[in-house]
Amino acid sequence: MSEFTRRDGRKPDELRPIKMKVGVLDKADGSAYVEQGGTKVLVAVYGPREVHPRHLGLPESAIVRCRYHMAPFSTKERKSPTPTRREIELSKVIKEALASTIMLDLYPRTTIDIFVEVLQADGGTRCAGITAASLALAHAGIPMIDLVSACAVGKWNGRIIVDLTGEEDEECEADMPVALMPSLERVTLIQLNGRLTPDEFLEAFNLAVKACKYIGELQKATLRSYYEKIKEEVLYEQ
Amino acid sequence: MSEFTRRDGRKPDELRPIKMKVGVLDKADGSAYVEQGGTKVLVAVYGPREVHPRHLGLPESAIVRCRYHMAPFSTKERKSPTPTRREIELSKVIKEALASTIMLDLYPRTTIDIFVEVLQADGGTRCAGITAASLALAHAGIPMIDLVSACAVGKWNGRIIVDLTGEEDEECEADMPVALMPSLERVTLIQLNGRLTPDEFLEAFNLAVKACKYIGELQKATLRSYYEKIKEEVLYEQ
Amino acid sequence: MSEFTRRDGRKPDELRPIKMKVGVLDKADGSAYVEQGGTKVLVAVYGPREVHPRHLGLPESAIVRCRYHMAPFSTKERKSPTPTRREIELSKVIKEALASTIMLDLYPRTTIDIFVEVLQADGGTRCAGITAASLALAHAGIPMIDLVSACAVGKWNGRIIVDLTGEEDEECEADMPVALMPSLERVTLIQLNGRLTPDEFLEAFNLAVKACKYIGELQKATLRSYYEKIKEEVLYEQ
Amino acid sequence: MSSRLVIPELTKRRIRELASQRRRIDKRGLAEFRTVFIERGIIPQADGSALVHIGNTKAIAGIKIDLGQPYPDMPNAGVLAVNVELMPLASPTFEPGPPDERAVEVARIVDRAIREGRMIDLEELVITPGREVYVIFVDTYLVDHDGNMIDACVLASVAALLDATMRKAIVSEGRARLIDERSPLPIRHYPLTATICRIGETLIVDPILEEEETAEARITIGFDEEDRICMIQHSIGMLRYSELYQAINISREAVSRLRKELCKVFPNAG
Amino acid sequence: MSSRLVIPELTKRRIRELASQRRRIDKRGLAEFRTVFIERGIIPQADGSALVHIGNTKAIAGIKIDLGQPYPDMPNAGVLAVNVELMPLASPTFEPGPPDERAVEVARIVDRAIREGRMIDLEELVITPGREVYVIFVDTYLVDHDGNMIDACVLASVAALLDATMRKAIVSEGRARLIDERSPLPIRHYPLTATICRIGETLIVDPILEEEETAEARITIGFDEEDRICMIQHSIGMLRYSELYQAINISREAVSRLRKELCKVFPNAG
Amino acid sequence: MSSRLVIPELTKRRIRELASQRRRIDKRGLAEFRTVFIERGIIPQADGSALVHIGNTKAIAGIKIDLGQPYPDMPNAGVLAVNVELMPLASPTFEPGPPDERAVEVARIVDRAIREGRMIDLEELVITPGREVYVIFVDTYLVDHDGNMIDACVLASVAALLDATMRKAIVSEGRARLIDERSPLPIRHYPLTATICRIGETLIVDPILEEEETAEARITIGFDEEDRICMIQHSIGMLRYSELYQAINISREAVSRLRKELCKVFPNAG
Repeated sequence: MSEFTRRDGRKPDELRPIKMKVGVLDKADGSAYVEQGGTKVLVAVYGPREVHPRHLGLPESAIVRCRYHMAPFSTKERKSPTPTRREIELSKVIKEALASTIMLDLYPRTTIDIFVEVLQADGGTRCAGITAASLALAHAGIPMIDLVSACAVGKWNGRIIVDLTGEEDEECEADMPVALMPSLERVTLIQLNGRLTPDEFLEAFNLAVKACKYIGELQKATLRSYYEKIKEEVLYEQ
Repeated sequence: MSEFTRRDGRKPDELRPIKMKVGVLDKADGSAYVEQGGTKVLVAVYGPREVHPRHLGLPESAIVRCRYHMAPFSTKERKSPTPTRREIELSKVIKEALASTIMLDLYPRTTIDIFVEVLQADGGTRCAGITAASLALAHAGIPMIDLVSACAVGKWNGRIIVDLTGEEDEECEADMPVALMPSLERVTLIQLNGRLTPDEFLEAFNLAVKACKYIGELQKATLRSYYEKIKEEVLYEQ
Repeated sequence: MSEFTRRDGRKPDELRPIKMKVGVLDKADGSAYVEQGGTKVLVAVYGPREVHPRHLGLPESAIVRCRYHMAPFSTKERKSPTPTRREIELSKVIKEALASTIMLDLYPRTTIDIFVEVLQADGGTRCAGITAASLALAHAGIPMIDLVSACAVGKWNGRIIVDLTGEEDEECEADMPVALMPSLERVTLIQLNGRLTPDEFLEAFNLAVKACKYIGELQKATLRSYYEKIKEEVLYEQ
Repeated sequence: MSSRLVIPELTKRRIRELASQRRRIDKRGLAEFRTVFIERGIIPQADGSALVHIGNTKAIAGIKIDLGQPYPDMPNAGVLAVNVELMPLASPTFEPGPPDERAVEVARIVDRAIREGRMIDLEELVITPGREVYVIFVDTYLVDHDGNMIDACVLASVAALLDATMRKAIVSEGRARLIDERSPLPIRHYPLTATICRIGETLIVDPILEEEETAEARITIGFDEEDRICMIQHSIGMLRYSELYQAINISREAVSRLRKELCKVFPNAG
Repeated sequence: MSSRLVIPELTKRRIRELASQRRRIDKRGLAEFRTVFIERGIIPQADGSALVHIGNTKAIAGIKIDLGQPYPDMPNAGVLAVNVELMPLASPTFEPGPPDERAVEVARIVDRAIREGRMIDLEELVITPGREVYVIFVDTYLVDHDGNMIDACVLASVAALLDATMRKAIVSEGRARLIDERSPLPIRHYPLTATICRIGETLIVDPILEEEETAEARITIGFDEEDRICMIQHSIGMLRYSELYQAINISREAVSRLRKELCKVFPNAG
Repeated sequence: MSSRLVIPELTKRRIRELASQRRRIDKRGLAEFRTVFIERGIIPQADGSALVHIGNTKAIAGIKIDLGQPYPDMPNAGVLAVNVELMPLASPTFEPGPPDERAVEVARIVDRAIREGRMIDLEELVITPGREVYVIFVDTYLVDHDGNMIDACVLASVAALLDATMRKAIVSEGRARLIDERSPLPIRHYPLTATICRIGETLIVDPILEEEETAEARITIGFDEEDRICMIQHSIGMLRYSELYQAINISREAVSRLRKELCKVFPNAG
């Protein structure tokens, strides 16, 4: 892998710098902000709260709703604020990727609303959105079986690489976003755009597992330091 | 009438070949498929079933809703799937043409939903839709005072003709879709686009009556053979 | 002020001819028609009536809803009938300008709906709409603390003027619609488009107060003669 | 969808009883229109306009004429665009928002009466074939709804078109612009409609709201000034064949009386 | 949003029990598709069309090919526009209106299978680079929904494209027009998909409606005729890593059996 | 329509009592803004951007500058397009979907403050008169709503415009294209607003959410750097004439203090 370099000088299995923060919004029940290279995503979680209209509620479990949305200024060309088919699809797959990790039967007849806002898009926005949304759910105190960590892998110039930039995404032969619960070894999202042989698929998936593990550690550290800071503040106030 | 010929060689009072089938869909409560020349229409009926939202229901009768829709590939130029004003109007007149024949007071607070999908349009789609919808209602076991049979008549090249093709429809001086209950001698739909003298109107209407009678016989034969086939299957299974 | 003349020959503080009528519609609970120069506005009021959907109702007061709408033929270029952002904003500010004058707590869980239709637009449509809507509310018998009278003022060619025409509105340096309850000396609407020094603002506001007082007198006279005519009719019938 | 008006059962019964005696609740003749009022030019800023009353039912139509492109499949014809709105002003059952199925039906009826009745010679409205034509916008607003909105909207639209003038187009460098010289539209025919309801076995013309809600069937029939049928819309319910024939005859007479009212304002219209 | 179908708890339990014994309620093998039926050319007026059944699930696809502009960022490629509608005919849970999130998801899957599977050589569809290209509209309608709508819609779309012909374009004076001479589309690959559900620890192919509603996870995997993976969509639930690997293998075999059915109608498709 | 927030009656009463003593629940002075934070350039990919906090209320604005056509009636002016969204992130009462009347009102206020306050010399943004101009998109997002969204959105929009640069346009063969050389926008004035609520007889600046819900009247007044009034929006309730005069004076002072904060980031803005 040593000779091969990517446009931004990274090695095939090298992630971009990642920044994570929770509790960034005042009014939301949970919130998080994730930066992965040039990709910047802000997530708010509201709920569990009453469903409107009521008939959408389920008698034995909460429902999860999700809106993935790109700000008009997030893309190279200005994006119209009206949701595209891509945004509608991603809202659905992000919802599904997270819903199966939440203990929904604890909150019958309620909704958990997840708002993923892409502030700047430079590849991997749905993955950064899932990573951030999982943090925001944790911050909202919603019981989950585990954190979800997500990262895209892909094939670019014949090589399997991790964490594609927007430019790599446009040029690549295949792009495969993956979301995992790393410690439970469960996939909660996998999509493939492009073509891979079964062997390439395995190589790519293993690379995604490695990346998600790393991201999962960052998520845990972020939550840990957030709660320690709060503990300090509480102690200080006392 | 002998010298006059139409583009497709038919006589003025000659219908195109007609094919009818009921029970073509598995999930619908009633369904039918009608081909009249190049016009192909698929109809499903759901109901009587609960109305949503509930306040639309009537305390003393069922309501009827209808969607007449043309598939994007049904027309010469691709048609946008968004309903046009023509489709909205035809949905309403088809609904009215059928509603007065259904015993609505048997099913208070429910809805009967009729979906008319035009798969290929070659003239007379609303009439084929009504003919098919009446079959589908019968197939769904919804009590009606009689079957409705429909056919367009018109004036083309100065002559009153029956069952216009799409091409004739574009060129004609007048186009008059008619829906009847032939044995009860009741009109349930009549529209006129174009100009007719009162005498021409009478001639055209009489031609429509004749055509609808014929179509009514086909409808009855179709239902009869459908139920006979079912009876055979039941007997066979026994 | 004597030398300065406006395009239509008016003096800076001169209003255009005003025509007012109430009870112009049969089905509405209250209605009024106001002409101010070339501006023609028709208003209907429905209510207090039940709110749909019900959850919009308030337990301790009526709600007010308003639609300000321009007819497609009301403007120089045909206007699409779809509401523009301007119409949405004006609907809101007209609603607010009137809501605070209505005794809403008398009618909990109901709505009062105000429909302002601009038939011809020649400047000052929102003000004529408020003037007419206040008349229509009175005609509907809805208790208010006072009538609202409205008129625009502005700065045109360096001078503060009253009741701008459409042409003056386009050319002016500032345009300031004002709605008042003249006898109670309360402002219920003020907006400014354009720039004014604080001194110019005071001059303009005082001019608006003067104009609104005059309009208020017209409103009262209109209502008075309407009810006298009704009284006469009643006596006549007896 | 808008809510429906509730007419007291008592009123309906009364209307039915009267109908069985060939009488009406407002004492009109069965084939009689209510008082018709037509005022032209009420929106001076529009290219044409009219306000009409049929009894308490009121409609306003405004015409705007612009330059535009022809439809690709009709390069040699001007464009006619009819829009009807059932204003929330007009009835407690009308709601703001995009036209519902009733408004769409009325718009399509007005459009067909004008278009299929050949009211305007659209071929006269071509400036450069396939490239530039006049576009006539007919915007018709029902502002007070006391029954028979179709005839009111057709009448208002026709009157506004008769009132309308269009600016002359000057073509220079292949592009047209409109100058202030004005001429009337190329009017060829004068379509009008009469709406008939069946209550029991009785047919009545120009139903008021209460009659409309009581009726079992409704049909609108249009005629031009030469008594040709130029539009039929059977909106609701069923009719015997004989009732249909009867409706044609009744509506023809009703339209010719309505035409007299139109001719008071537009003497050519008959 | 459309309402959800309610499957009796008893049926679900039965399906789960059977799955734990590696059996199915309709007695199929775990990796077996239902009976597949493919009819091409059912809409002669379209440029291509197909009706497919997978068991009781039915989809119709129609192709329309027009001239149009390329996307500004892809001046050297024709345009492919895929639209999927879950017709209200097909299920009591589908409602009229703009495509909901399920329909959008299926459309995006069909689009990706065709586009990323390189089914059509879009560069062959350019007439004048950056100016005029062929636009291929794929309109796919689910008309009867008994589970596994994704595979049915992909199969119908692919079959309709294989059935399609395009008219030749003649360029004169810089503008193209289409003449009546026809040729097939520039087809390069033949993507197909198989959808797998996990019920308990058992993976099954081509779920019927009741299985779909019982399943804990669902994934769709597409392959081209050279067994390259060309599309994955994990729609619902979670999978162990080992289950994911297993799903890849099962779906590959299922697709190659489905391909045999396609080849009966389109012999080149394998 | 979004649901309304319910503020406990107790809190409202407390706010009213304090107001009658000319005090506030968060101990601020009556004419005092909360802590203001301004960060420019937070979206490097945009042509300009800013994040602002006014207390807990947060807004992000991003600027995109493209080439486009001028409005037909303004051939000699660039185009300014302002869009404000009240993100569902920002409050439990905001819902996804097209901007509601509140969002539209704020967008129109931001637009008028910038346009009527002559912030940008739009005539400098013309490339080919009547044909090609710069189009400035201002997209402003309220992301956390703790009261006074108007001032936060105006401040964010103004800051993002001050942060923005535009690419140079090169015209060749009658068509412009943008190159990488950048220059600031032609800024002429620096409008800012202060929002005032009346609670009882007391006027307060920069209301928090609880104060806003308690207030009987609200008015927003904008000033440019020369203390000219450049925008007034009376949003709710009624004011005595004297209160209106007082509001003008209070807001002028509040704006000049807010301007000091803006000048810390953009030294020219005062």
